[in-house]
Amino acid sequence: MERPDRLAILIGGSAGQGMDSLTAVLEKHLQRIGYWTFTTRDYMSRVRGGHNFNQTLFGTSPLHSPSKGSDAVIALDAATVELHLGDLAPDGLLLVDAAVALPLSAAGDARVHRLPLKETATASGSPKTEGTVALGALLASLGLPLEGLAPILAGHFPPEIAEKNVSALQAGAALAPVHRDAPCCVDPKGRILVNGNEAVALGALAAGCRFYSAYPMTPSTSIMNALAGWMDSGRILVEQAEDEIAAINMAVGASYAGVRAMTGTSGGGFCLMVEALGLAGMLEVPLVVADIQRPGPVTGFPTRTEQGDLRFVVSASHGEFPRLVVSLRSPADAFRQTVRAFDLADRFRIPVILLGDQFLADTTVTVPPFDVDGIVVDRHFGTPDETGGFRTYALTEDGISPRRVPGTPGVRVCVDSDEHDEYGRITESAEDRVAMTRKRMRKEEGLAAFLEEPEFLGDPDYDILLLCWGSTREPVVDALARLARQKDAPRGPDAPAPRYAALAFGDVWPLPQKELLSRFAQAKSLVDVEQNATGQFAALVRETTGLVCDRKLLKYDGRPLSGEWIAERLEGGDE
Amino acid sequence: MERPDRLAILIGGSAGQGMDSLTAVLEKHLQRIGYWTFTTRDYMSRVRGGHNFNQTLFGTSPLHSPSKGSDAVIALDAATVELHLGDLAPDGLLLVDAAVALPLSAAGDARVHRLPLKETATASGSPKTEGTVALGALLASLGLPLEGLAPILAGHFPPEIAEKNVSALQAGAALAPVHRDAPCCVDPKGRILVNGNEAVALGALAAGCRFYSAYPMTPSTSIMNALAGWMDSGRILVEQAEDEIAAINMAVGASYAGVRAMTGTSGGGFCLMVEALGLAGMLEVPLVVADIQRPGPVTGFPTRTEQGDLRFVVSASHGEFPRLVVSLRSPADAFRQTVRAFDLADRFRIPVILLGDQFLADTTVTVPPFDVDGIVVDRHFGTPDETGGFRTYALTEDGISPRRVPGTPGVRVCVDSDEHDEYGRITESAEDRVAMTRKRMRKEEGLAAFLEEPEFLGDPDYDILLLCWGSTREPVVDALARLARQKDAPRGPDAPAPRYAALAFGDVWPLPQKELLSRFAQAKSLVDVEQNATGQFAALVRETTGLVCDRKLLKYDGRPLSGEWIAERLEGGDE
Amino acid sequence: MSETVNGFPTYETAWCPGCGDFAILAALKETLDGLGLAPHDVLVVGGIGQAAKTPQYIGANAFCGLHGRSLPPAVAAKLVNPKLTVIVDTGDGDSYGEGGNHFLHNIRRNVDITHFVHDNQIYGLTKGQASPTTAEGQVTAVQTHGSANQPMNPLLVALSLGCGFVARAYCADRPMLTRIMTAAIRHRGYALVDILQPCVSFNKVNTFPWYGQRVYPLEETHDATDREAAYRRASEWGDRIPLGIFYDVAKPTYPDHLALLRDGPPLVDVPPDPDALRARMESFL
Amino acid sequence: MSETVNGFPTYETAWCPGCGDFAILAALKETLDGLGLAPHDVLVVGGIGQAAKTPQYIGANAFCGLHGRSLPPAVAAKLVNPKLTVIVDTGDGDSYGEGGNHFLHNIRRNVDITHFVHDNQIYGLTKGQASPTTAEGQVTAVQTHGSANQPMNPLLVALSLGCGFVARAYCADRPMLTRIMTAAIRHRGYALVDILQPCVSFNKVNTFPWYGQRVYPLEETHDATDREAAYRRASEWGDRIPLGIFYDVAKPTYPDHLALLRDGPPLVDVPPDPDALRARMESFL
Ligand SMILES: Cc1ncc(C[n+]2csc(CCOP(=O)(O)OP(=O)(O)O)c2C)c(N)n1
Ligand SMILES: Cc1ncc(C[n+]2csc(CCOP(=O)(O)OP(=O)(O)O)c2C)c(N)n1
Ligand code: SF4
Ligand code: SF4
Ligand SMILES: [Mg+2]
Ligand SMILES: [Mg+2]
Repeated sequence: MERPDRLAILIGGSAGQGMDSLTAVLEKHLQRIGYWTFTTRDYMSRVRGGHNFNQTLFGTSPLHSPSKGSDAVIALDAATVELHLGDLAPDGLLLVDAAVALPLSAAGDARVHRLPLKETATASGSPKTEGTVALGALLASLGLPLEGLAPILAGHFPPEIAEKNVSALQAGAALAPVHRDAPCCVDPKGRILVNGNEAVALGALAAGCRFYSAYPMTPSTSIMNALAGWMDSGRILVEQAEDEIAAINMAVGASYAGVRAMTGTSGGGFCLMVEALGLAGMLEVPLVVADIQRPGPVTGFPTRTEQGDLRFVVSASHGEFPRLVVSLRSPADAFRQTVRAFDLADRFRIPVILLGDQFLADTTVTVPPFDVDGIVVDRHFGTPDETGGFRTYALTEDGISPRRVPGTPGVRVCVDSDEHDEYGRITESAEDRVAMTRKRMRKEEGLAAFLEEPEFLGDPDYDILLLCWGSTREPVVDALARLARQKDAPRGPDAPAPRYAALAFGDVWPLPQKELLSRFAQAKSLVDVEQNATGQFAALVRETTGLVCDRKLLKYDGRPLSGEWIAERLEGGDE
Repeated sequence: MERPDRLAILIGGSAGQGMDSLTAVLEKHLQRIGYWTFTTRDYMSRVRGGHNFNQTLFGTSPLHSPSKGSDAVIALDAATVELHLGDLAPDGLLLVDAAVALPLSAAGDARVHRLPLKETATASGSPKTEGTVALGALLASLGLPLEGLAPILAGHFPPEIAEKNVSALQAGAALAPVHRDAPCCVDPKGRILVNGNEAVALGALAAGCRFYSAYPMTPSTSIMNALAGWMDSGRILVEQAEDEIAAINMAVGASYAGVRAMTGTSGGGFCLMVEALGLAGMLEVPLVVADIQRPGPVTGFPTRTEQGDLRFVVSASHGEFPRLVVSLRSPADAFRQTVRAFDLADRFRIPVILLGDQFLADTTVTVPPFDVDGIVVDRHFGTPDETGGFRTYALTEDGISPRRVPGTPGVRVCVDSDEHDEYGRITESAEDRVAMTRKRMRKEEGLAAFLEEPEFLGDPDYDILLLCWGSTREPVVDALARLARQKDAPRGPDAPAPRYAALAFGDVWPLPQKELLSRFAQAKSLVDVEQNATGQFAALVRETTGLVCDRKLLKYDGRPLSGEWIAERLEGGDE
Repeated sequence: MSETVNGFPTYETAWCPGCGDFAILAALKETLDGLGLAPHDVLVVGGIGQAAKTPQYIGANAFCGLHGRSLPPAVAAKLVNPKLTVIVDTGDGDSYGEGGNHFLHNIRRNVDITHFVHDNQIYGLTKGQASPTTAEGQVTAVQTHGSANQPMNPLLVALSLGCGFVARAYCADRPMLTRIMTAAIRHRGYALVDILQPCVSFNKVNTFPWYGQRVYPLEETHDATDREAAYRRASEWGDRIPLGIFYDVAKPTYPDHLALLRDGPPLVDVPPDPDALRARMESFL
Repeated sequence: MSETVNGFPTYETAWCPGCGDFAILAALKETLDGLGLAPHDVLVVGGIGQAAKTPQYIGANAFCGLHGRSLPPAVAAKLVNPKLTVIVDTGDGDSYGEGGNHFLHNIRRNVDITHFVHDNQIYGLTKGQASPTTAEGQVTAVQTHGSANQPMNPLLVALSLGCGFVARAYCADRPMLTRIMTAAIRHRGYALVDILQPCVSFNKVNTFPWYGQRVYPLEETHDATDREAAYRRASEWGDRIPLGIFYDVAKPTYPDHLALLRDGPPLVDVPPDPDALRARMESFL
């Protein structure tokens, strides 16, 4: 039998059973021995109990999307058997402790292997290593090496416990109930294992961000956690604010005072930041804000995924000012876009919003290391004219006034949220108002030259063009690959296989239109794919280009999109 | 000489000089003796000093829009002479105290009358009655009666001061420098004098609103002031909250607890309310929120006017839920729409946003009294089904779940901002999520039947169709009248006079499309008229209907639109 | 899962085994039962957090709004529907962090509601960041160098604002907790009970043994009408942590200032009044 | 209108003639001159309100942000650019009303900034509604039945949160005001000066004569290191209102807790460090 390209391992149980460590160990090992991996996390908004699961895909080429089915399951409780046996591959295996009472559905299923996990764990020194025993059994069943796991375990646990886990692993391997082939290994060198929020944090560091203020909010908190761990080594002050209002106003203050500054939150916190987003717009203080979306309205599903904030963030705050909204498509994209966000915020003295989501935030993937050598940190301070540092809002042709750092001798940096004149002084003059509004809005013209067109994906001979944005790009890549394979499958003569392509947008506001308008010409049909209930991106497309999507594939149950789901609906019609 | 249809009186000075009382007395008098009046207020964001002015138009038919020029000016300081003499009619008159040093431009101008105002005032008992002396002189110059003024003055001042003002008035009349004709009087009976915010307050009262919580913010504060004055007589609790977040969360709590509740603010405060707007959407608690717009971003022009919040409020808050956004077109409309807002909020269990602006808020006009007899207050509590009061979110066909009041025996009203099941209990199920999202969004279908199409104004044989919304309706009415008159003016044979009509939108979100699409068919050209810099309404029109405005008339200097301004630009091309 | 309204039933909670929240929930139910309140007469309000899920686990009316915003809707509900016994039951982050401004100003407002704070000195639901009461120097995933802020003593803040009822309880002392809860609900006006509650998952400093070694009841002789004494005793925090009712003095409440609320029927019962409206309209003639 | 940076010049203000704000502005300029600070070394931060316009009238760096949000940007600016002398100068509504939560938590943070509050016990710019310090029962256009809330005593709140410098001044006593301002700026850490300031347009209760009859300086013997004494004396409010520095004790400030700020160069001077970045990236290998 040929070796598979990829396999999917699901680890399920209730919160507090150590699944996250187990998954982290597994994926790190798979990455290090040379696989591409892709791990999604499905967890509830609670600390203990409930049902959580992680799915790790690994294979010989880059992976983009979760899979509905799994090839192997480690079930740490009966609920996992009940919920995930149905999606286990016909030749799959499920490992569960012999003491767990199986649901009826599992009776007589040859794929279910009841092993003395807890007993073996206890014998290895601690009943808490049950999962590690199962991991040993699984890796052995797949013919994967155990070497290299000891240092990984040592990185996750205190020495004594790590040791017990190493024993548990060995003991587990001895229990391996079957043998299955794993994908071939590829060159193990040089790839990193990272999730979307870590990529944002790395991007902030790369851009020389020196101040990050935030208030904890799932699923954005891991950006703050990552940066907090790098305070000294990265020279970045991470401050937990008393609320999101303080968080963003602090970031504005720090930026005004001369450093690159950022804040991050999720939709509910973003709501509280809206006024100060306008403040950055009016004061023309550069600012980067990450909104890591989760399903709303309000509290919604705190630990799940959605792309429901798009329309809100593109027009958030009263009045009018230029802003850039960039959606993040993958960890690599998240890194690059974060660096770019700081550059453009400085260059145009505008707020830049990064739109991520829980799917991107929590999904860890292996990727080539981010390119850090090409990064140039230019603060774009410009050259103040002969009036020295007083004309904070000098009326320039491109609308960008040279910025100065307070504390500089001979300089006064006066900023005011009231309408102001070139010196930052309060004005009530109609002429000043018109001049300042035009100056601010003029920056959009310059910004247009820096917009990035969407990424074109798929078959250049497409008939059907998908539109997607942000993290939906990854499942769409997977869907296109599936559809391309299905294209060659036999069909009736009346149904020539349609060919698919996609535009994956990173910049969503202002919306870059060139590529869209030119690619549209060839499309027989335009299909919107997004994770919300109303098709928010399709509305922006219509507003700015007049193009109407013929069909919308919308998912809003809080669970991530997959290539399978998209492909099925495209081929099979609506639900 | 024929009597004029209308005259414009401007009273100018610095803050604290009593112009507002003077204007209030003047317009009340004009209203009571039978004129239609229209008074705009131009004031700075300060308590004393600066330059403020009020313009009162009065005439024999309803008035809709300020006028650039004035027929009479009372100048309480030199700045008023300097700034407003240029726009005085050729046969106009300007009254100023003899002691004021006139600017050069006024030298030898026969329209300028230097009177011993202060001297006469002092002789009448108080130098502070200077403005009243001028008023007496002006009224006498226009041949208008002084009878009826005494009770009006008595309503504005304590008895002793009122008396001095009455003397001042008489003494002023004796100074009348000229004689001009005023418009003919019409039937004085039965009209009220009201501004937009008072109309909103009256509407809230008419709807049986029992709770209004707000934080002071210009230009919304006068709603709170009006309601606070009616606490006992109107049985409405008016509470000044510690901030806007508290204000809206209090209103949500009061509504949940069973009464009609409302909050009001301007853009900056609205920013802080965004999260709880989503709360009302998610909890399905009826709520009315007034956003009385002023120029942004952020503090902007605190006392001036703009329509810059439209795009923001239609998509404010993360995630998706139905809402209704109604813009207010005139005081009469504001009254009716406020009553309607409470009804629809209750009927659909949704938040309704009323969009006003400073122009509407502060402009007082005479109008027929609002019709209060037809108002039916129906709380739409519905009939809970056999599960009693437990299924707060029963999944019904129209998405509307019967609502109950907490405190009712046998009832439990459980609401939660997390995604919830029919009982209001937290859920993490994908099925519940989809069902609840669809239930909420389904309410939009029912709401569609209650949307009001825009008002059609102007020539049914139009070639050019204007689109406007909110308070811009009034200047557009005026512009259409002007354009209709100009149509008959002689032109070259190559330039047949275009005919104009307009659609004035009240409901702006969801956008009613029927009338727009049918009226569009006849239009040779579509012109957007709004008070912002980017044409926000035009963008919504394109998003929802695909229609593109051929031209946009945008004003964003903080000053109100006028019929003159619109007509000039339509006839004369762009600035 | 039960849907009866008798006996304030609970359906499955989302809390960690061993968490102090369970004891507070149990005490609250005992208190409500003890006061003879029917479930429909009670409204329990929470924000968002682990503690803030409590209203979900009581058979009464429940309002779980926004993180930090439990007080405003609670107070408004009480003002318009005064027959309800309104209890805010939520976390320390919710009450003193995100909700700090409402805490300040609702003490000043003095509406007759009761505020129970599950003070675990940590943000539980978001996995263990410092809350306003977290000890200086305590290390967390965000405060990697130890919390740099001085912890807030909520009792002192409440006293400094003239709060009429200020108490501290400990979840593991159920009888005292129930007694204090009962007194707090009975107090006419805003009443604060800060309840020490170990978070077994994220707060490894303020554990059951940590509290157990420190807490002790205020002496019977403590004069709960002496504000200075209250302030002095509430300042004690360290090796010895006093529990009990530090201050309990009746003061005029918000509705006492307004004839509308003081003398009229509850606003929720007031029907529309077209005559009053007509009178208002006429004032514009 | 002058654009020189010498002598902290003023251009025309938007205040009412006779307003107490003028004296505070003058005292602030005198203080800054007296401290020998160059205008570019000073950052004056305000929110929105009448008092909050003060930064506009000083020749130094000025940041007028949002209503209620003066403290967060001020504190952040100081943390990243510590050479700046950072002064928050704004109103009572701004500081204690809309901004109440930042007031609470920035006392806890204890960053080395100075907070001058123009306490006119009213919302001036919005034409006279009750502020958090408005007297109970005072009638305004909104509080038509008299303010129903107990006024906040900001000094007590600050003391209850462990504030290191707490003072009250009166704008009409210029020498004392200047002396207190100077001490407050010199204090290392967050310092609060609540400045009594008559609003001649909207507060007809707390007028110049009203204050004049009541204020008196704290005795020389007052021990500003005794927190209990500070609390007791700061509670006095009525016929007699003491002025002066109630409490002044140095404590560790926020940067003292973090090596990054304590030992390193100011963050505003730190250049990008590609090697550190590479090291972080490698930790993901
Ligand atoms: C506006 C907003 N910001 C942040 C959050 C995320 N959040 C949820 S609960 C919580 C803290 C909870 O701490 P606490 O109130 O002490 O409750 P505990 O979980 O400790 O019982 C936070 C920060 C949110 N839901 N909404
Ligand atoms: C978010 C927001 N809410 C409300 C306002 C309106 N507002 C401006 S100043 C002010 C109150 C000012 O009072 P205070 O801070 O005491 O200053 P004062 O004018 O008395 O000096 C208010 C409510 C605003 N600008 N922004
Ligand atoms: S996280 Fe802490 S507070 Fe929350 S339930 Fe678990 S132990 Fe209790
Ligand atoms: S309104 Fe009051 S505080 Fe403001 S400038 Fe006038 S007197 Fe001063
Ligand atoms: Mg907590
Ligand atoms: Mg004030």
